[in-house]
Amino acid sequence: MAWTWFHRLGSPPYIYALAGRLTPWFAWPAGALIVGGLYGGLVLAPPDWQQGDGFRIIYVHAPSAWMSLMVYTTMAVAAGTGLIWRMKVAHAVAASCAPIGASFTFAALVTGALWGQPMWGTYWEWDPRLTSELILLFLYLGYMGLRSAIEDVQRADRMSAVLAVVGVVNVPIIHYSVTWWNSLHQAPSVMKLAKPTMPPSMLIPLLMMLLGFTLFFFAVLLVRLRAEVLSRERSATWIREAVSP
Amino acid sequence: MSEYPGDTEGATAALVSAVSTSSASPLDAARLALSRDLRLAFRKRGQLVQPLVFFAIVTTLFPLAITPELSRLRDVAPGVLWVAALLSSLLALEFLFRDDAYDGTLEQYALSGQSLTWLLFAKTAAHWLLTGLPLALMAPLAGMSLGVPAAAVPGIVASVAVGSVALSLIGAVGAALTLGIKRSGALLSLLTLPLAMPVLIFGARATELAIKGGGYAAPLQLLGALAVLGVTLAPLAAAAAVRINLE
Amino acid sequence: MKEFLDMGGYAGYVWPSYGLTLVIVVLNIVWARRLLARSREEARRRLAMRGGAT
Amino acid sequence: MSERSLQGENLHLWRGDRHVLRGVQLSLAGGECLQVTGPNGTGKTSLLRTLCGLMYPEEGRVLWAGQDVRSDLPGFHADLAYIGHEPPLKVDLTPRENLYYWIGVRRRISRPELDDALERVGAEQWRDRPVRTLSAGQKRRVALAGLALMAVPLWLLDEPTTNLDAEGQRLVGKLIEEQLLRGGLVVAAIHHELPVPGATLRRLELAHE
Repeated sequence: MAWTWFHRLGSPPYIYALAGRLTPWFAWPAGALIVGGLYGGLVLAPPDWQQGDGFRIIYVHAPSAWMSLMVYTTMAVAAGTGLIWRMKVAHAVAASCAPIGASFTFAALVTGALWGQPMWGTYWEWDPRLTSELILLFLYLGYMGLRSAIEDVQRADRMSAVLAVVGVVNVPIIHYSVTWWNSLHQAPSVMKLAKPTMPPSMLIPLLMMLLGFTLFFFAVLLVRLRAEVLSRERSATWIREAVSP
Repeated sequence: MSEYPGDTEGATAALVSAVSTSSASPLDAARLALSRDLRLAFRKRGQLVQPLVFFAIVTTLFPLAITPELSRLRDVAPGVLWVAALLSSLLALEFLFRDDAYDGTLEQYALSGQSLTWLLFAKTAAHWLLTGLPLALMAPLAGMSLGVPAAAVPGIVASVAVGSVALSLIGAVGAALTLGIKRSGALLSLLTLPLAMPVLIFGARATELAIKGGGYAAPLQLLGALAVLGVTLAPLAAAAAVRINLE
Repeated sequence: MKEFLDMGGYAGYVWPSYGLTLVIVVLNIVWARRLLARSREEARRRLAMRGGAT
Repeated sequence: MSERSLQGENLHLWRGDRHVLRGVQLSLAGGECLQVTGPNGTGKTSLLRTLCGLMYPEEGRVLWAGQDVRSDLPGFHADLAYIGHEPPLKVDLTPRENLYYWIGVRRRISRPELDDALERVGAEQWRDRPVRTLSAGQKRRVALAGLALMAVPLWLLDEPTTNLDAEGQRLVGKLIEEQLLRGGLVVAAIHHELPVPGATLRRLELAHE
């Protein structure tokens, strides 16, 4: 049956075991890529002709910003899956995503501000990218707030799933409107990411960081997923095996 | 026992025909859901005017906080009007579904055989008629007190009227999501305001252009697009949330 | 080395950015592991309770 | 047209950590009434809400006329009336207005039809007073009028006799009896005996774990 894999993915004991086995396969490559990317970005890459060494913030800002969006999308897809197929494991994935995404959105905001000071001469500029990032942080906080306000886990799962899906529809609208708004009020931003002209010595570390952060997300997600799956389960038999020291 | 449409000795067959021939059309159902909310609102007029009074108070705060000079107020008027409108429409949201959830009306809607999405859309329409439309009519008055020229009135009315459609719809989703939660006011704002930011951006821009005497068609069309998108998606999400709440 | 740490005069912006990101990365690891430990603890407690009841 | 029947197959429902319904089986044909009994907290209300499709059982399914109700929920809902603990009435509207909106959303009703139903439950004296001024028993009577007006084959009633005096309880019995005579089905969660003839009455006893 073609659908067996799908049903197996919905089975908590299977997922719990699988997530445990897979974690190192994501964690170690993530660590290696990030260390390599850091070395490449901080040491090997030449200073930018315009921004000097200040541009090196890109190697932490861009991956954080990428995480903020990617994690939100993953969360919404998982939430939608959970809503449509009433799949508990999918809700557990969505629940695991939010704190990770929120923390990296925060990192993207602060590193963006730190980058802004030397470039713009002010920490906060109502730049469309940073403004969107700020609104995205509010979306994450709303999601987490709703989840924590509802006692019953299953109801919290389903309610927050609706919010995640509504949010993901809004993210492009928010981004578009903020860009539109910004274009009316000031000159285009100086902060340009991933210029096509970027030489390989600059680009390769950036790609390594992006991939490393992505793998890191999945590693953390898998650990959190095991916890969430465990807290949603009532069937004693497999849990006894899972938690026996 | 004549009140039963199918109440004759021969029972089942008559019952079947009675049920299948007399069910209400979706349009009737929506009309009734809407007029019920309007009637209830007019029974409790106090709650009806609260958002409007709130709107008036907030717009009064700004001259006191910034300056009484009309020429300077005129520059911030679009922002003031839109932030005030956003907050006022938020104020009325907490009650949008609360009473209905409490007295079992939502449950009966969900079990009525009619589309819950459609009935909630009707409820949201009632909410807009009771808050969005009055706000749109009041916004020019508030604008005048901020030094807005009379020529800007049509633009302000149009933009607030269209924008508040989107606000009501977004708010309906937020209100449905926070249904089962006690003291949900702050959470409701946290959920709703980020989603409402595009409306604020386009609405304030349309108002600004109207005040400056420019063509405000472009932002108004964008507002309209948001409203259309809201009409198609928001009731679906609200219905999903209400169903989960009834579980 | 000193030149590297100076980051062409941008040290005050570059290093805090890297530092904060590092902190976030580490916190994510710590939080996730703590969450897993806590829910395993919780599951064990629930099992013990149920075992005691029957 | 298939036979009118309601079946619950192996219904399991969890609420948080509680296993509320544990493999409930039931089957009911036209003209039959099922009386669901059991102490508080044994899942009577949950069973009714599961049967009408508000709650999703973790396992098992509900069949209406041989069809899984999930395959056509609106169609199933058009066939059923569910009255919960509290009569679904707006306190700021009168009984007449309440029924006009509540029932009108489901089916077309005429004014005389509506007034007849209210008269039947003894409401003609107070049908134009706001519901907030009515007693609990009077509200229950308005709900009964609504139930009759819906004209649907399946009734799911949660404690239909609460707050009613002896005459009101007889009225509930009479309404149920008529519903059964028409070939309708009734599931009632109730503490005491339903005042209907025993021949058509079946029982389901729910108990604690």
